[in-house]
Amino acid sequence: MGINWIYPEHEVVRNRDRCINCRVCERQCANEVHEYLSEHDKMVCDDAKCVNCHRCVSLCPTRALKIIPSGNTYRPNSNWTNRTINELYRQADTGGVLLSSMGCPQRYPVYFEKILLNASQVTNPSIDPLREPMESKVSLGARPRDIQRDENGRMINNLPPQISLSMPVMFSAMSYGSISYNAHESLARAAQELGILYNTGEGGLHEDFYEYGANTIVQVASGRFGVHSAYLNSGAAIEIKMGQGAKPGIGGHLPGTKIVGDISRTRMIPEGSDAISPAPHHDIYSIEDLRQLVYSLKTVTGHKKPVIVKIAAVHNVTAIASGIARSGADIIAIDGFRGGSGATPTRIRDNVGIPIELALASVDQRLRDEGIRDNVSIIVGGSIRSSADVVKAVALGADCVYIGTSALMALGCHLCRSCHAGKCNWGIATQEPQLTRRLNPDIGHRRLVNLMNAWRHEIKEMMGGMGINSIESLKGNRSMLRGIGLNEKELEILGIRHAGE
Amino acid sequence: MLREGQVRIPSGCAISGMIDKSGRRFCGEDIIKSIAVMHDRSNGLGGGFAAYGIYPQYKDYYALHVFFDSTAVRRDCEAFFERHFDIINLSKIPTRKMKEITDEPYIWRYFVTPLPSKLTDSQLDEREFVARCVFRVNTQYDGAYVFSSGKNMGVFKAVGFPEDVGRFYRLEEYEGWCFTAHGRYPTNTPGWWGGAHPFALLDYAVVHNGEISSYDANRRAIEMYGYKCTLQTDTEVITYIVDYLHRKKGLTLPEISSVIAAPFWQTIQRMPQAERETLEYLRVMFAPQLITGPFSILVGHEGGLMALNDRLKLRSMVVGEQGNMTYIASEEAAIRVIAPQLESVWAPKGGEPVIVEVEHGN
Amino acid sequence: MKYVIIGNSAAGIGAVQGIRQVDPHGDITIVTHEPHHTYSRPLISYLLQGKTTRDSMKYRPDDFYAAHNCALLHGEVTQVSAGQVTLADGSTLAYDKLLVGTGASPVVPPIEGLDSVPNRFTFTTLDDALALEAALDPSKRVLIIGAGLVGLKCAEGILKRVEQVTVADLAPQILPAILDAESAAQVQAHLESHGVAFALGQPAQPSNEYDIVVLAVGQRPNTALLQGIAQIEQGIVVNDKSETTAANIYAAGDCTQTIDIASGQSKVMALLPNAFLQGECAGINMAGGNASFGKAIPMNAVGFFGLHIVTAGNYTGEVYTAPGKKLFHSGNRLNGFMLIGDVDKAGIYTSLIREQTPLDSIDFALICETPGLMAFTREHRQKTLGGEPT
Amino acid sequence: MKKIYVNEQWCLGCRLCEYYCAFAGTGERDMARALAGMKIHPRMRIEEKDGISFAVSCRHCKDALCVKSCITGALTVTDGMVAIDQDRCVGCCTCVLVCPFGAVASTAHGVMQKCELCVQSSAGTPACVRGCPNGAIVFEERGAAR
Repeated sequence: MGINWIYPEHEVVRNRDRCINCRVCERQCANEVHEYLSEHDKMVCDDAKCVNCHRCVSLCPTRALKIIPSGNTYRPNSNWTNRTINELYRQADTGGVLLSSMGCPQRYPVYFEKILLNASQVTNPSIDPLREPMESKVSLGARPRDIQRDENGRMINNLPPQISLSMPVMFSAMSYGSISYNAHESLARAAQELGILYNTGEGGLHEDFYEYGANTIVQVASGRFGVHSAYLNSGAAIEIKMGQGAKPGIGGHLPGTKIVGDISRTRMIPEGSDAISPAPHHDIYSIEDLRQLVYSLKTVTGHKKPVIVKIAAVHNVTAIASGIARSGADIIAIDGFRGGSGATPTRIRDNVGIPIELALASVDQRLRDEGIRDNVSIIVGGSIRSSADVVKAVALGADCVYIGTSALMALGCHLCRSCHAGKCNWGIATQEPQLTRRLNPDIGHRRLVNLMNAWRHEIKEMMGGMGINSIESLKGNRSMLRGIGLNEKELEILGIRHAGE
Repeated sequence: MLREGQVRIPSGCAISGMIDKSGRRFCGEDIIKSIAVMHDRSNGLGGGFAAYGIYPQYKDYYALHVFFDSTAVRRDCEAFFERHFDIINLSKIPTRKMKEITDEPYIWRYFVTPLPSKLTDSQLDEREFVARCVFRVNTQYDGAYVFSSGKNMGVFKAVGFPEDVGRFYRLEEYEGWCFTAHGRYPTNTPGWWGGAHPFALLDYAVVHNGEISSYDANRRAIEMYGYKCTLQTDTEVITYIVDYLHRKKGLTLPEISSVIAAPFWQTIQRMPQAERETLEYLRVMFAPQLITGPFSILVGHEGGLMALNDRLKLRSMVVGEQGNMTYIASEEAAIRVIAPQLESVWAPKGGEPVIVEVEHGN
Repeated sequence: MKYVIIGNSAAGIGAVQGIRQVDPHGDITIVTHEPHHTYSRPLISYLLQGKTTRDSMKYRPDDFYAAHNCALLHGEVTQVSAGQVTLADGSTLAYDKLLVGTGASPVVPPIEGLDSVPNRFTFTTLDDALALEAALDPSKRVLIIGAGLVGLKCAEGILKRVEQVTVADLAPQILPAILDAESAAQVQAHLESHGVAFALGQPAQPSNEYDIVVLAVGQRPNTALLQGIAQIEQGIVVNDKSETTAANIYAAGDCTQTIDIASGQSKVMALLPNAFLQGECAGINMAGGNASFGKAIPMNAVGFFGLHIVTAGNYTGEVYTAPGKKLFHSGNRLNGFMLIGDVDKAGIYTSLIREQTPLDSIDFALICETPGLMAFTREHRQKTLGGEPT
Repeated sequence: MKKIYVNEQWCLGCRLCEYYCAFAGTGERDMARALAGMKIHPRMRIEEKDGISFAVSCRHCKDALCVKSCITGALTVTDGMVAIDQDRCVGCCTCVLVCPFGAVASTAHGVMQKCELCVQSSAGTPACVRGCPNGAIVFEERGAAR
């Protein structure tokens, strides 16, 4: 066996008093952590295989299982942490780039947690959403500068194509391939029921889901997988993916083992071939090239669909956003560095990009300063974890948010961050039929609908508390925000005052 | 303490307004009486009036009412006016010495018209030119503040109770076809004359009772269109929104009320198609101009007077009619005190505008 | 409508339930010569064994007759004629529709030496069982003549209550009607291990070694009432609607013979489930409904001292053999099976026979190994497990 | 009437239904205490082979052969549900012989048992349905009422 360089991170603890040897854990673990020894009538586990996805913990009918940090440690060192050391050993072993999944788990500031909301007291009344109308409806798209009237003085609807949403939340891009058919179906059905949109991601659109077109954003990424005229025309909007918060500057990579059957057909690439999206779009090396693609896509779709340009939040995001706002795009989506991914190089995930809160605040202000905020709507993503995050994002200036990780968590994701291994025990980030069937879209879509309904209720409660009864009066309403524990520079970028001021 | 413009100051208030739609001019005595009834709705930290039709002899000139903190700034400011306007007349605004009104600044009035060469060079229309000049003074001349800039109208305001402010400015000596008044109950201001209401830009003068919760959304949106919210008050931002929608975007007053106190989506869904489509369009097109939170406002302008409540009607507002006269006030008592006999009295619903157009030429 | 039902056992009860599904109001009279609430005849051995009680062995609850609005008349029908039956006391009962559910009676053949045993019983009715029970005593030695179901169940029922039980039969094996020799030997060994003695392959020899003899050599359908009125072979011949050849007269249960779909032959299949089903079918048709009892097959479920035996169909064709299991099939159909010991899910085999399921439509190799729905197609399961069952 | 239906597509073969079913009959509050060290005899049973699995329990047939065949009258249909009175059952296995689904089976103590939709439970929904993690077993109205 040689040298065992890395001790397991987690330990599966089985309470023998509670275990009834039902073997559910054994049957449910695709990583084969659990095993029943019939000759001893007892369950055993191999901690080294455990990814801490909690499938066994969640399904154990007697709560006989828990997973804890193994506690094994190198000699404590604030510089060389256990994680750093283990990663180094792993690379010395394999010579490879470290791969991870989901969003950045490192200890960077979470600005949403340093922003507090306002509420009405005395001088104006808070509004009870259970008794008064409370509007969460949002329209995304560009607004023209001027109204036009016909010869009778009636206003002409000169609005460019819009996306109408029941609430300012959408499901962000997650490709068919990186997640399962059932996960896609759950998202599509939930979006339809909720009156919001989901996003195909860069893997094309399975023919079964064309029926959800009115609730679908079809994505065009650098690999152009699954992109054709019918696809572009099938959705309610088109998104050009320039970047992703979890991996700014690089493209996607779906291993050939996941390119099977319908996925290969949907992506229009041969079975078993790796789906590698180039880092840049090779027809977009500058902003004017982007403008051409925007207009190409508008032409293909008869100027009936808004075009979204999605970028990762990087250092000069304001200037990039300004360019996009003048490119003919209708909507800018900005993905913060905590955004998720089905597979991303660890170093990039953990070191590239900036927090979405800062990117949003500066982009919103920059576009206003330039007088072009009406040219585009702004969608932000990159770890929107609760309705409070939504409210804060909207008050900072977002028109809408994207949720990816939160949506997957509603479907069962436990953030084990091993999507790239393809053995998702929750049936989400896998294509193995035995695993994908674990996600029943009847349940999945219901849980998504529940989550969004809960958030909508909470958003309305918070709005009502502020005396606001329509989401547009919250948008960019930064006086409703106060910082806590932030320095002057941070407050300046966020455009908010400190609590107590 | 921070004053208006340095911090956002909410306030409760009293408002009153009256208009003769025939254009007949009447003196300012009644509006003082009316607002005095609602003494308890103010706290002595601000009162003011807007009066329309008071300068018939100068009706083609912009009447600039200006506060100066010092003679020095007045001289600088006048130099600015000289560079941009032809000043037809200038004078101190007549006031009456009163123990209730103290710390008054220098209060001057200028009747002006833009210098044709400057106006042509600016490539702006005349009103925009005037508005920009007002912004420049108010943002760049510390200690100078233009608080009234319309034609044939004027704003008179001060720190004090409104009835005292009316006497101070000798309002009873003016005659106009429309007056509005405001008594202020700010919750955290030391009292600054410029911060009193009405707030006016060109001929738009707004008095407002309420505290809008959409303030910063409205402010940040309107600032993108060249406005500078120097006071951080609701009335200021509402005035700019009205100016923007009416003067710059060409919306009618009913359309404006459908923007700033938009019907709820659920109400719109039940409407006939044509009406529904118009309202849907307005809500999307002018979403940032929706005002939420309590307000009752009176918008005076050269064409008449509009009264509007927020869509939930979170502030009181009563309308009375008698002959050609329409009276609007926070309380019915403030109407009855000057017009005990009324043909009709009602409280408009939230979001339902009351629009009185004046017949000019009478 | 007037209905008369002769017999108060499974066939008669089935007929009442059948009639009431169609006709809630017609007059129903059940005539029985037994002075008991309806009870289950197969339970008499369990009664002696103490596994049930007089009360628990009632085939239907106490309120059955009231709930089904029918009259129970204790008496013996002596004559059936068109439109009426005559009772032993000379009274008559008019009927529009008549069901004959007279059952079967034990055969009592002449056997040498029988007279030497002081207590002689048959073992069919509750009265038989009560009479036998009265004679039981731990000192008694019992000879049971007949190693069929009745004889062996009787043996099990009384074994613990007497000194010794010997079962005799001319045949060389037990349960010759339902088991082959190999399986029979297995069951016999099990019975012997519990203390039952056997004297097989020879004429029974009753003698004064025995205190009690129980005659269980077979049954004969009670057909006398319809003699000369309807067609009778071994039993009363009925069609799949339970109609006899006589107008308005139906018959069901042990007194009849009908088509066994497993073999295609008309035969007496004297077993309680068939009696009920046939009676119910008759009842529905008597009341003007339309029912068919076309899926009759011989089948048996029986257990001795915890060893279960279930069999069905007939034993022709190729044989699949596994420990405790024999499946007989030919022509793409399952003909019959016998299971000893593990009888779990046996009904899946039974349904293959009853439904005449083509074996190439299922995974026959799998189902031989394990009876289960797994051997069927997903579509079939979709219907059975996800749809409305019939 | 609400019945248990099986969506084979979503069955994971985890067998939680079997354990929740077995637990439901015990009257214990804690499954660990109720089932530790025991061989379970669930009324709902999983069939599993080559990645296919599904749960089987009584279908509550309209024309229930088991009820009609029962020699004791222990099996009855009440409000569309096939119930068994274990006090009357003598364990003859006739119901096993006729049930086309294999849904009736022996208990440890000789008499028969079958799914009775947990009607005794106050939960309103059968234990297997509540215990199924993937909606493979549902309790609902389906098809035309018969």
